[in-house]
Amino acid sequence: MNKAPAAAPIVAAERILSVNNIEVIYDHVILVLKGVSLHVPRGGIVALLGANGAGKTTTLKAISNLLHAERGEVSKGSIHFDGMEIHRQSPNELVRRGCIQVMEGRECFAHLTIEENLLTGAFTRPDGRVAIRRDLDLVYSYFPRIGQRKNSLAGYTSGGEQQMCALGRALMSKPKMILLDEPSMGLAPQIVEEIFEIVKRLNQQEGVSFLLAEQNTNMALKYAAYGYILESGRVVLDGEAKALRENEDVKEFYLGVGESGRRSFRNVKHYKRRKRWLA
Amino acid sequence: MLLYKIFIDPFVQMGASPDLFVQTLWEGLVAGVLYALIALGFVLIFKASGVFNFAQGIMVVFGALTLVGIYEILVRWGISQENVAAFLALGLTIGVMFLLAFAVERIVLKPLVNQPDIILFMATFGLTYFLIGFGEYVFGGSSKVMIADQLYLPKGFIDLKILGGVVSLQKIDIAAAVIASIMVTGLALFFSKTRIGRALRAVADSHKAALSVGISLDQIWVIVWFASGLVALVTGIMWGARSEVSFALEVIALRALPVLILGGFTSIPGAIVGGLIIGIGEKLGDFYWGALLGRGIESWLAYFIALVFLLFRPQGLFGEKIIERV
Amino acid sequence: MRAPSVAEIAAGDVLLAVEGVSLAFGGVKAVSDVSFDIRKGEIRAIIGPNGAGKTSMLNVINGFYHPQAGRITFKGKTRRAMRPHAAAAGGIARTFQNVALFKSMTTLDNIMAGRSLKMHKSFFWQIFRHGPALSEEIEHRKTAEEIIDFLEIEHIRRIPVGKLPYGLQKRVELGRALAMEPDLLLLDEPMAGMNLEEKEDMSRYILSMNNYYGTTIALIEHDMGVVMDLSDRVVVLDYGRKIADGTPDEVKKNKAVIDAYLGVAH
Amino acid sequence: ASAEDTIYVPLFTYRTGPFAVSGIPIANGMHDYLEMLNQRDGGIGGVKLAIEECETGYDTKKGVECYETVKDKKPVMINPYSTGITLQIIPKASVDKIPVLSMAYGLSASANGTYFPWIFNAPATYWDGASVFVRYIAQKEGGVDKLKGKKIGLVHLDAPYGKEPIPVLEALAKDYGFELVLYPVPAAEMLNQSSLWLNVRRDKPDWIYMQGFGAMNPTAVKEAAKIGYPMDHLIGVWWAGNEADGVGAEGKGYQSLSFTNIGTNFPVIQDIMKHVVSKGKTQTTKDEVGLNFYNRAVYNAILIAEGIRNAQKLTGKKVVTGEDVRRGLETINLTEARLKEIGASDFAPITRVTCEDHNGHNDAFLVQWDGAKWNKASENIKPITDKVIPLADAAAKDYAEKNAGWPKRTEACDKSS
Amino acid sequence: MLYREAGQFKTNYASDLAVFPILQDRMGIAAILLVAFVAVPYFGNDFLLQAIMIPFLIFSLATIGLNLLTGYTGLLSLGTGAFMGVGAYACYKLETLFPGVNIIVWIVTAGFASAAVGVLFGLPSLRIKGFYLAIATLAAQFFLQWCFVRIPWLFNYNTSGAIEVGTHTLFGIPITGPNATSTTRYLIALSIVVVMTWFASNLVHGRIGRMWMAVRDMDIAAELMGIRLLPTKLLAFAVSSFYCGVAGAMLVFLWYGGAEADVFSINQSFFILFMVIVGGLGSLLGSFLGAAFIFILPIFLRYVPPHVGMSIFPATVEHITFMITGGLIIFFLIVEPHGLARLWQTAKQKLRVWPFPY
Ligand SMILES: Nc1ncnc2c1ncn2[C@@H]1O[C@H](COP(=O)(O)OP(=O)(O)OP(=O)(O)O)[C@@H](O)[C@H]1O
Ligand SMILES: Nc1ncnc2c1ncn2[C@@H]1O[C@H](COP(=O)(O)OP(=O)(O)OP(=O)(O)O)[C@@H](O)[C@H]1O
Ligand SMILES: [Mg+2]
Ligand SMILES: [Mg+2]
Repeated sequence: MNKAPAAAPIVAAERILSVNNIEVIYDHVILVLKGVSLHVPRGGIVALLGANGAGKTTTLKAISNLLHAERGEVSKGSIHFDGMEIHRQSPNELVRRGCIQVMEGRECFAHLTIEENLLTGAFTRPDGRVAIRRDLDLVYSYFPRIGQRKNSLAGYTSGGEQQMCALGRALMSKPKMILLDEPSMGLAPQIVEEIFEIVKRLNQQEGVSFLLAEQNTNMALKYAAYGYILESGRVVLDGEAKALRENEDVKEFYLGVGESGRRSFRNVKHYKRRKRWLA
Repeated sequence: MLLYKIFIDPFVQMGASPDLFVQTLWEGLVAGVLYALIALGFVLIFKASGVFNFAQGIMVVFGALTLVGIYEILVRWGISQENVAAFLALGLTIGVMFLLAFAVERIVLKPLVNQPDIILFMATFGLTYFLIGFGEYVFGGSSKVMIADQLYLPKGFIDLKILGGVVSLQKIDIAAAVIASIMVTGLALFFSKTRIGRALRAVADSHKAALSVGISLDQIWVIVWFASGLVALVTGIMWGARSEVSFALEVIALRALPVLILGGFTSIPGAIVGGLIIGIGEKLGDFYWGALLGRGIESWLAYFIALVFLLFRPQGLFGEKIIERV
Repeated sequence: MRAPSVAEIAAGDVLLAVEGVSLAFGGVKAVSDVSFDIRKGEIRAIIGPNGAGKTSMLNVINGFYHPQAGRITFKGKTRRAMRPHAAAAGGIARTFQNVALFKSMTTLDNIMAGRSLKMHKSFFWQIFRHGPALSEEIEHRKTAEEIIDFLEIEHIRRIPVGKLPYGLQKRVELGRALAMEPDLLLLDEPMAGMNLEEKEDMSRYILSMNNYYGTTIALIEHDMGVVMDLSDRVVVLDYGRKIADGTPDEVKKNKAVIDAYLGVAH
Repeated sequence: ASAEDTIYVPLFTYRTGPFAVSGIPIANGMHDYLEMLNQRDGGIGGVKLAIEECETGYDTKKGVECYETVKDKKPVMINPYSTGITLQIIPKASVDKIPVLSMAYGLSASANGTYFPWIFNAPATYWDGASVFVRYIAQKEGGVDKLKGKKIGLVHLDAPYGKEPIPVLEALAKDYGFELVLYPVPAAEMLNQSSLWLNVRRDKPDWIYMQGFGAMNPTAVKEAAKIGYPMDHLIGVWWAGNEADGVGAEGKGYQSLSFTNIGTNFPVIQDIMKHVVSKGKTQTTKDEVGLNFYNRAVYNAILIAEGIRNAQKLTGKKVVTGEDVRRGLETINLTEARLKEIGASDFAPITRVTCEDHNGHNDAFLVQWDGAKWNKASENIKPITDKVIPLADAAAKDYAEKNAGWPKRTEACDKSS
Repeated sequence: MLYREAGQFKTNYASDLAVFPILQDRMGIAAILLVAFVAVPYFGNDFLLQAIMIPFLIFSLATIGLNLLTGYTGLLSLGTGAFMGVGAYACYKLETLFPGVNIIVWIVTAGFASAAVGVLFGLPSLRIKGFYLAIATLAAQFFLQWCFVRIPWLFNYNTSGAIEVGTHTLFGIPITGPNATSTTRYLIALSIVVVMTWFASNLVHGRIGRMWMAVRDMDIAAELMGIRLLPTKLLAFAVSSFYCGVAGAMLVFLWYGGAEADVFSINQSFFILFMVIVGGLGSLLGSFLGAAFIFILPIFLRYVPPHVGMSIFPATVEHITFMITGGLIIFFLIVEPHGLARLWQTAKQKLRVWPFPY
């Protein structure tokens, strides 16, 4: 089941990112990804879905090469970005090439102000102050809330503000591709909507590609063109977003719509256990 | 009686011989500057990586020994112009310090990215051990005389006949103060005005996040270790000129601890202000109150001074705020 | 939208009431003049846009922040500010927005740590770990195991929680709070970063707690589905001010709430 | 040669660490003299010496470790070369029956052979040294009575080594009516003495005795120069007279005690040059030979050799043990004639050790730094033995009493040769 | 699958709460104790006992002490040396003031003096955190060391300024002083260390240990859960200093047989800290491994070359020893930053899945 998706009509040349059958081990003994393959077309938005602990974050970190910092390593398989094998590239080289990750859990620099945080995002940019200034204002226009708090230390801002800060920081590097790890976490509903709109806008206007790890399946499948579902370190299902939305299992377990419309959280039954694709 | 000795007598003495008082102040100032130099080396590295660099002391020794060692070799090779040899040696030593920074980054720091501070602290201890062994192996254990004259460092003193006595200022101390101020200003500007400075603070905050935004830890670390290597070299020259160049210099690294903590681990100006407070505080304390307690109190006075300040500002005078949030 | 009457507080219906609480950090007004109450046995939601002051409100309630103005009445006792230890001893437990577990301890130890307040055997017995200390340990271990069973986290009992995926960490955190057997449980975005199924599980735990143990719950959450389904009453904050208070249906229709927070009517 | 027919002489040395500056010439001097005996005479009494260095780094912990390592190899004596290590070893060696030779360092009280049959600290104790200093300044001031009312400073390392001379100076201060002012230098503050010297500048002591070591000395001398203290009124103990300390030009006029002479112009030194240094059987460089500490270490090695030689004579055995050598050391009698025989006349002090007196309380003299090297600057001066010896005996008794169960001397006395 | 838990089910909480729930571990411990109590004293020579085992045990105890504070409670201390010194000097004073009482009693009692001093210098820990807290312990370090030199009462006005240990006996056998054999001293040290390790293990596996670790991992959360920070931290200071104090007393009375203030210098503090880090923060096993690594490795390196017939100058051996020790420390940190104890666990994990790689 875990072979590369045959159905996807993506020609290799159009792929900005392709991950081929990678395995990831933490601490030399814990095998977390057991052969994951996925592809992101240039200018596409791809969603990576899956339960807690399925390995979404790990996949993204494997791509952006941040695993090394957590004592994890890619032990098998290969990763290509923009036509280059990037397995041995340092994270900063990758950012320079245009692939940046927004990490889960708001990894802001607590002792830097919001504005300084945003500026660190522009670290690899060769273009001058003016362009950076312009993008800074752009970020503030996306997220007015952090515009108001731009001179406070990031460590003192609220959870949602930090999330916006992390996202804005990535935008500041003018990437070709963004690996977004749970962007909607902890954000108020209308901001979530806004974030996805921003994703769409960047994608359409600037041609930025996205790989999106999300729990908010609803949103993710609305904006993405293609989706992968990960379970226990394996891709168990993938397909066009539309097709996934129609899939009965996805409907039942990820979208919360059964035959009888939306379920209420009040009436969740204890016996309901998820059917596992891989048992 | 005791109260008199504590609260009155010292001030009477200060008034009675103002020249001694001024001299003590001056000594405190000089000591402060010298402490600040050592602390500066720590601050640079701490600022850039959150690493408390235990090896700073040995780097001071290593820098000074390398300088004198290379100088001796050059002279032996027949470079007769002493000053030329000295400055050539200085240049080569700077090169060695760069190599050291580079090697440390590659071999020690890079594999330890994103590890807890205390682990990196331990690694610098390993480095210390290695450098001690290596340094002694290469340079031997004998002491050397700092080539201060050859580097045009001033000698002798200026006697100021003021306040009914003599205040004597060593020229080398004046030079130390000047050089230290230039270095501190330069480094402070470099790290606050360039984008490297911001990146540095980012790295100190979180290695992982810094990596994720594309800050090159390799580059940053080589830069700061090189910078602190240079600071170590200057420190070595200054302290070496005051006594001798030997492994005994290593103990002075400890002098920097209270300064560092008082100033705040991450602040370049903090190092200098902390240095001055500690320097002046402990010289005055030891000079006017030391006899009461049976002398030798300088060894702990500095820590108590720093402790008192810290009780009011737990992050040091200029340290970064300790953020507590849930 | 009315403040609790003195009679209600006295009657003990109201477990906790905050009155006119204001909290500012330098120029930032995190909370300004907010009053609301939490009745015994209810699920009370606190919602609002990012940075509205919800977390700060919880911090005030359990004494981590001390408000500049206002007072807090908990279990009939009125104070200017709570103290963390007193709040915990009085029966307030909480979970945190950015998971604040004891990362290097195992799930079991985290939950056992939640019972620290309830364990009293002295240092002397502790060093022998026999007799009273051991029987106390065993007794509390039973409770901890019950919580573990309840939250269905048996399989991660002995794993250091720092290594767990985010969703499970949140669950362990809930377990740790439960271990304190609180009268009032403060939950700060317990379902952030969870998928639907996990949210459903979480909802189930919260409801059972509320139903079977009668635990009063204050809940911050951005998922409106969850909030509207679970809560009895909702208080809405915006820029530190209370802009609405009432049943989910009332709040949902409130114009100010729609403008400030919901965007579109749900 | 098999182990059977060698005599094992371990040398505790410190060629590493912060005090290596002093340790290196000492290690070389001891090694070279013994090696010279091996080369020239085939050892002592026809038995080769197995010389082995154990590196202590001047660290007590490593010193104790060295002791345990060499103990099993039947050493004929131990030269700890650190007061800290000596203090550790004194009780152990007395039980293990291994003599300890702490030449002019260590515990001053251990000069008493009745209480410390296994410990030797010839030719003079720190107490002797301090009293020589007092006698010298009395001469300079024009008589003992002139000391009355004078102020005398003691700049010392704040460690047992540095504190050794305090009791005797205190006693003398009481007797002669001078005031003693102490200036302790904590080990961590060796390089940082400016406030101490400001105190000196205020107190204006007439003379200063310095019980310093290593990097403490050059720093002190430079600071003294800075405050304009008359350099010839600053006098160091014999371990404060190392050329390599780098006292430099500022230190011109500074004086230090000594009991061995400087230079290469002695038959023993010439022999060492010929048989050892020029053959490259050493780590010593040529210009190191003849320096103050080197020569002193050669003297130390002479005592070792004499001890062994006497033991051979007393027992008639060739391969002697530690117990024999203890007897040998107790009968050391380096007379003028004997010194001449071994090529050390005018090089080393006349030394006599007896059963009761393991030290000799010998004379010392002053050497003065001329900015580049040391020169002899006084005649031999006697320690004030009538004060020092009773003090030492009392201290020895005190030591034995405080250490409940301290073994009584059971070893018989030999007649001094 | 050499090392396995499978099949070892626990049917009651008491056995599940045991420190070593797994049979293989229990057998291992029994074997180690057997070797330590029987084989080592029987086969070991003086060098092994005196220069390696006794100091190793003493440093292990001090390392456990510091580990309780730094590893379990997360409070960095650079004053271990001084706290050991307090124990040593307290024991010395007690022994000379009340010579009638058995010395072992005083060795243990000396810990209380150290604990009191520890609490005193632990007070600033409420306000000062992290590396900054080091200042309080550094103040302790330098101040106490100064006291050991400057207060003659502490060393009974000995002219040498050092303290010396006389002979004390237990059942007529000398256990301190030069007449005590290294075997007796070793056995006494071993017994004290075993008992105190057992106590420490009980503490860290129970309520108190959990409170310490909670404070270490997330002090705010701990406080909001009702754990009082100051008493918890002070208790850690007290217990930690107690252990260090006993270790200090043992160091003087069972190993050195005398000491000067310099023994308790800042270097000693760093030394112990490094044992804690290399062994593994928050691990009792790690305390032993760390002590062994930092203390025994250099000795081992120093004595290996001569024994394999290499003749190098001792000074050169020393230099190389330094370089190799430094290199190995860095190497092990890179292999496993969480210390030798974690390395051991990973190894066990590998054994568990053996012969598969994971
Ligand atoms: N540093 C680590 N060391 C050991 N195991 C780890 C580490 N990080 C993650 N894991 C394990 O890897 C698995 C996958 O984790 P990952 O964080 O990738 O999941 P996820 O899909 O992102 O989950 P979530 O939705 O909760 O964020 C989990 O079982 C986790 O326990
Ligand atoms: N300790 C503090 N120092 C300074 N400002 C603070 C502090 N705590 C909170 N704030 C500020 O107060 C405001 C309210 O923060 P709070 O965390 O309560 O928001 P929130 O409602 O929980 O938001 P979110 O939904 O994003 O978590 C924010 O603007 C935040 O930056
Ligand atoms: Mg994730
Ligand atoms: Mg919040």
